[in-house]
Amino acid sequence: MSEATLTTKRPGLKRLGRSYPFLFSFVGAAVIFAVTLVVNSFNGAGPILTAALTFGAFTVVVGLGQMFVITTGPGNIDLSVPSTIAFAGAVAMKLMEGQDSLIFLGLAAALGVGLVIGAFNYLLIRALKIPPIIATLSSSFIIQSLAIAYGRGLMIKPPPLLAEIATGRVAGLPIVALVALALSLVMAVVLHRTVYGRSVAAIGQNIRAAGLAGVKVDRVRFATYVLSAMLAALCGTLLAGFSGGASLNMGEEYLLASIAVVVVGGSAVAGGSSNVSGIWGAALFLTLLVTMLNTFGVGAGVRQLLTGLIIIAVITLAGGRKGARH
Amino acid sequence: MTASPARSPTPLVALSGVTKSFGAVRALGGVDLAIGPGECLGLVGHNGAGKSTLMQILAGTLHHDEGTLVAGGAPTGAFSVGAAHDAGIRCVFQELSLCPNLSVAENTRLRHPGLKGFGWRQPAGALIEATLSEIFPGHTIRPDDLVADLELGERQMVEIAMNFTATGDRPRLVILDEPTSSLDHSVAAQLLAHVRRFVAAGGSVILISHILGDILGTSDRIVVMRDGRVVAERPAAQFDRAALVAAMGHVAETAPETAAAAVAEARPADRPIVEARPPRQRGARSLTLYPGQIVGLAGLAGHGQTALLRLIQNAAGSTSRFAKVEGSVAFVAGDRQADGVFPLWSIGQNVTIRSLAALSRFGLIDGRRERAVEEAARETFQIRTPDMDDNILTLSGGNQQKALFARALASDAAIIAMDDPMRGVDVGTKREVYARIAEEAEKGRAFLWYTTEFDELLNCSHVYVFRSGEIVADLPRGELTEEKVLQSSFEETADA
Amino acid sequence: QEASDKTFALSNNYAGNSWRQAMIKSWETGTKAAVEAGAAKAADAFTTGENSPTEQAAQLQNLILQGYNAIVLNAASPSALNGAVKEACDAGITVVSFDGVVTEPCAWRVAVDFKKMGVDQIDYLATRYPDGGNLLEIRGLAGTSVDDEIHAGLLEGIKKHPNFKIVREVQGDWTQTVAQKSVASVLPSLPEIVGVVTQGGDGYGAAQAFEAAGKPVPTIIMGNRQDELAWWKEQKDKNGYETFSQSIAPGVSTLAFWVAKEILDGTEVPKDLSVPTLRIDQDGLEKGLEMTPEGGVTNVEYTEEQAKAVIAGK
Amino acid sequence: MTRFSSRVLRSAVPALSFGVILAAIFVIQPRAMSYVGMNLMLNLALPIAFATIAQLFVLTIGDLDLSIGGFVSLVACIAATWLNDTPLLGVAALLACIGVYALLGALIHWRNLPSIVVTLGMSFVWLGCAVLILPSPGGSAPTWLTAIVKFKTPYVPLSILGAAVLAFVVHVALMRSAAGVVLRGAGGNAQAVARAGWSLLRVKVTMYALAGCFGVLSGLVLVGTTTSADANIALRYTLFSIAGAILGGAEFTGGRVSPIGAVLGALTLALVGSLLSFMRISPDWQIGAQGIMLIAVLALRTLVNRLEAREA
Ligand SMILES: Nc1ncnc2c1ncn2[C@@H]1O[C@H](COP(=O)(O)OP(=O)(O)OP(=O)(O)O)[C@@H](O)[C@H]1O
Ligand SMILES: Nc1ncnc2c1ncn2[C@@H]1O[C@H](COP(=O)(O)OP(=O)(O)OP(=O)(O)O)[C@@H](O)[C@H]1O
Ligand SMILES: [Mg+2]
Ligand SMILES: [Mg+2]
Repeated sequence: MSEATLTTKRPGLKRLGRSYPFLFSFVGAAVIFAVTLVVNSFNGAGPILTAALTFGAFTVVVGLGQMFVITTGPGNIDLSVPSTIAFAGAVAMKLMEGQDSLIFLGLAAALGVGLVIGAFNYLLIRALKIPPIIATLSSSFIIQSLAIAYGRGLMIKPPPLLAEIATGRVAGLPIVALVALALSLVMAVVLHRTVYGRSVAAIGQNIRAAGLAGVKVDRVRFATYVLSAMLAALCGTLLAGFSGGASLNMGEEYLLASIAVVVVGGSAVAGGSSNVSGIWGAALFLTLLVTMLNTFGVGAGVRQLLTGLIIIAVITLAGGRKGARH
Repeated sequence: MTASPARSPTPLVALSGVTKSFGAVRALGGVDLAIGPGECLGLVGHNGAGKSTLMQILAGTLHHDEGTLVAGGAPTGAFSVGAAHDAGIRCVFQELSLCPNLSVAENTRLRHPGLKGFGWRQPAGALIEATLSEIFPGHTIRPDDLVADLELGERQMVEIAMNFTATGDRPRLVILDEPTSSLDHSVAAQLLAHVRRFVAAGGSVILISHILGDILGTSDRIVVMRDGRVVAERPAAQFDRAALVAAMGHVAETAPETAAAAVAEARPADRPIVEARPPRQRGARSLTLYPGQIVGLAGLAGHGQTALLRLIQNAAGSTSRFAKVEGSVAFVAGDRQADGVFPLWSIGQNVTIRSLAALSRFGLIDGRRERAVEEAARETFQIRTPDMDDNILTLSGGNQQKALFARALASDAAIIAMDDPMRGVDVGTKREVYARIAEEAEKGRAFLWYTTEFDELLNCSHVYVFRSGEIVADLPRGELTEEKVLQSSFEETADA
Repeated sequence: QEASDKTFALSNNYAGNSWRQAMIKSWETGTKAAVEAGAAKAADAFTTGENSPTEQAAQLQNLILQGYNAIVLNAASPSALNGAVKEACDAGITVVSFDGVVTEPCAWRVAVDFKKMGVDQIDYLATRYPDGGNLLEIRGLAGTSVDDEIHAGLLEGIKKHPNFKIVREVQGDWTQTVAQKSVASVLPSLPEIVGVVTQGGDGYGAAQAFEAAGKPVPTIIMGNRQDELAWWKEQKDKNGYETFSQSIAPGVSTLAFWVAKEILDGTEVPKDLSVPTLRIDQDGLEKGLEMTPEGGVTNVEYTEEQAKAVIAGK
Repeated sequence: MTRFSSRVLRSAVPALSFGVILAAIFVIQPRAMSYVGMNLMLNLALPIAFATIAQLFVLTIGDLDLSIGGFVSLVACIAATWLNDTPLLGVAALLACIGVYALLGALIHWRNLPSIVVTLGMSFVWLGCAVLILPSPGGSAPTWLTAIVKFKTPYVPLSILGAAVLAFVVHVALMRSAAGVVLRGAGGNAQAVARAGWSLLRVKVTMYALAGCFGVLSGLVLVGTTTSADANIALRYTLFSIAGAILGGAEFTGGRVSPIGAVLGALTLALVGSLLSFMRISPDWQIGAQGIMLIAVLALRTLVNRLEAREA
């Protein structure tokens, strides 16, 4: 509370958490993985990890976009992620017509859809001054309607090559995980080493000061919402390839998941400070948690209860981080 | 030279051997200080000398590491906010502590737990209104104004008034940590007059300021701090400006006229780089700025100077109806909490944010060059910190301000817009910054300098006086006098 | 035509999957013909976005206010809408619920025996694996009655055939991607299993998970989605894969419409009607696949005559 | 002068949007302009209004509650089972729930945790408990509860009276009372409140406990209206409550909230649903129309703010 929390040199666990806020999500993931293995009498470590990497990868892709949005400050959140996933996935599948030769066309169209959605979101936020949470919620409704009218929920098969990529492996590692990893590396560089990344963090701490310090506030926020929507669109395409076609509800679970990986991963909820590694830690943590609870074979009620308690336990152990105090 | 203890046999508060460290930084290295009833103690020292830290200990918001603190006659082990309050100690902190979402009356209630029960609003409003009128006659603040809607100076006035109001228990010692840094001259004078009245009535005041005239004219006794220690303590009459400056550890002052003389002659190139009209301007008057020129914006606080600076900043690189700006603009904030500081970042990151594009290679920020800029900033502005990687908020107020200066000057901007930027900067640094500005102007940079201190206007080659959002006077350096500025600031029909 | 001045409203609670989309589409095509034929004055469809009982209850109240003569209802919850349904009945509106039926006594129910859907799965597996074996169960949305009933049916079936055992129960949320993820996550820890029992629509995801893990695919009970049937056909042609598929036809909305019309016409209709599920067996696979639109669900639309037959209990 | 009038205008915006939508409804569906009509349109908005107020308490101190929907569901399940069958156990369980909320406040303060993550976790916990208590939908609300909620007040429907009383009481407590000042102040500048000698821990605990209380009230009113429960009954309340509070003029930081605005915001959301259903849009576009309507309502707010800016 007092200025004392700002001192940099303090010992122990807390200091570790402060300098590496993402550490705890990895520790949590590791502990859960270990417990699962013990329950499983040390069988299937490889397959469990592979599955976690595969499903974690999709969350990472949307989580990266959500991270940039959340970093731009309190109240900034993109709730249109699920419907963007569904709509972009549908557009991609329809344009690809199941033919390998049309994969690029479909992917480009999906990304284009993401671009338009992101631009529309920011238009609402900027021109109509609608708070981002409601702006993106409203646009998610509109996109959902578009997806319904466009695809009627019909599952169109992905081109075999796309399906192969989405489900395939290289050197034992899922290709989607490698794609997500490459993307994460790029995004980490963007976040920490580019003017854009710094600008995002500056806006998140003090939008007014950012403007006065020469940050192109509008351009950066616009780019951030577009980035988030385009990553959701990419996720939608990969997911459709992975699960045999785009369905209307395939994005649903990514609303909470995309937010959860960001905040559990140690990015500041109030904006201004974030990290990419935490997203991986949190994504693995959350997918391994599902694995562990499914392995326990407990009922739905207990499963939900434990999920919640474990999330709270991890964040409590990780402890508070310095908040934005003006 | 440690002087005699306070005149009164039983001091209100007495500290001895008080130390305080923040990690590796030793903010206070054994301070002895006592203040008795009915005196005004002036406290001066360079930025980061430890003044605010000491005051926070007195107010109970920080705990000292070693030493003893005696309040109200009895030594207190753990001194808390409540204990300080019970001892009659009130503190106007350097960084204001008002709740912007509450009204003036509501903020008063927050400070005075006694204001409660049904119909508390009326007495709370009346109370703060009365104190405001007593200290600042002629103010226009109303109890149900939201603090967020007030100007910085008005907020400062509210904060000050709130600490002089009494419910149940009277304030006995009021600490004023740089209260005048964002007040107009006339308002500051009202405050200082009130301080004298308060002291005459038996109250005590600790006054911290970098405006040495205020200290010399108001205090009974002056304590000088340097690097976390008290280095001089004498009755005010035994100090003069030069002695104070010397005691603070700065080199003796050259006459201010010299610096001004250097800029007396502006060298207008053929084309101005800024032409701006305040949106509310009537008539044909407008502001022009040429490369290498230092232009001052004067007038009472909140009369449109900041708004024009922001307008010019926004007009850079885009089109605006009101301003034509050629070249990029860097802004030095005066209200550093609201407009300047990025609280989660290190000092270094705060400095380099304005220059990142220039520090990038192939789209990536070059870490080595960034570090070089940070270190250069620390050198030139003598930012007091062990490590530029420390959080910006670990800096003292004045040092934060220096970091903001460094941010603007390190950038490649052709125009520097300064929003009363010397708030809380110590005399020594001020002088160095003036020199830097003159030097940069020499090299062709143009400065727009809004200031509430008349002396600073002497550094400008041209001064525009603002009133109610309009430029009402337009004074070349040669015609600049304090009377003219004051007259234009107040007179209703200066050019009618 | 007696009912030609009557207005009908469809109240639907979820629009996010192909089954619901087909259901709304069937309603629209089925009732459009009826309106053109003068059998009804209007038949409007209303849907909410998310599966939320409170939103649907509010929707029902708005429909009451608009003065529809009959409300045909696919309910988000068998009980949480009872307050609103009662209000509709009190306002003299005929309420017919289908698929997701409501327990409020004043409403009619065109119900599917979900419990039987559970029992049938085990019965079928018992014919395939007389010696029994381990099963994996994919559950639906927790806390809903359909999930609960199918699960109860499975347990009953196992009581009948005690040599079967559900060794793992995973959450599928009736969402293919979720089911796929859940199945994939337990595969490494799964003992040998003979069958996967489902709630419909998750079969393809489960098959994908097994294939991705490089494990032999057990007998997965399918749910009439085209992708499931197509996969099954492919496997059947390749290695003679055998299973069966069952689900409610989305066109049951038209059945409920005709039932509502019969009630408005003054026919005595019992409160509880039951419709059989649409079942596709090994022999009928090709025909079933033909009936199913690309990427959609196997569907049939019902006629007035079929409705009369159901009412008569035939 | 202008400072004051602009504030009044700003706070009138939620009432204005409410009025505009209501007028549109009356034009399209005159039948709505009646006791019965208003009751049908708004009685399910009352529990949302309570949940919105619960959310508002948390928003006031700059936090966000992602668990309120799950919590209201749990309360509804408890009310339809234990409170009905064994009232003592039911009351104890509800009190315990409020206690847990208060503890959350303490935990968040003590460890300086981001509220979003903690309440995200709690949303699973509440839902898990609800599923455990009521694995399959059912139960029935205590008759006394149904009787209260369905009570036919003269002239003005209970839902409107209830909303008005709710708005008034919370407005007085949070915006006018001396204690409310401290609570809101903590959202504006926590450090200032601490420096003035108030305990931030107590502020947090109070606000979370209040959120719990109003969450319980929301669940009770809800189950009184629906007469029976379902573990998933109120999951959407999380979004609704945030949207309602924002429509009502609340902001995510700085303790800027308006209880009257929040209640109006919740009612406006309900009216948007009614208006849409009266407009008979093709089912494909019904969901999208909801989004467009929300945008329109908020655009109205921007328009008023623009006008206000021009005045000033
Ligand atoms: N939605 C937004 N998108 C982009 N930039 C914004 C947005 N909102 C605010 N800003 C930036 O932040 C700055 C401060 O915003 P704020 O709303 O505090 O301005 P204001 O209150 O009108 O200013 P003042 O206090 O000087 O009257 C604006 O000048 C603008 O540059
Ligand atoms: N929370 C903190 N963490 C680390 N260092 C701190 C902290 N607060 C103050 N310091 C350091 O303590 C020293 C004294 O700071 P203080 O604010 O007391 O100076 P000051 O005399 O008030 O200066 P100014 O005139 O600039 O206001 C400075 O070096 C500052 O960097
Ligand atoms: Mg200081
Ligand atoms: Mg402002």
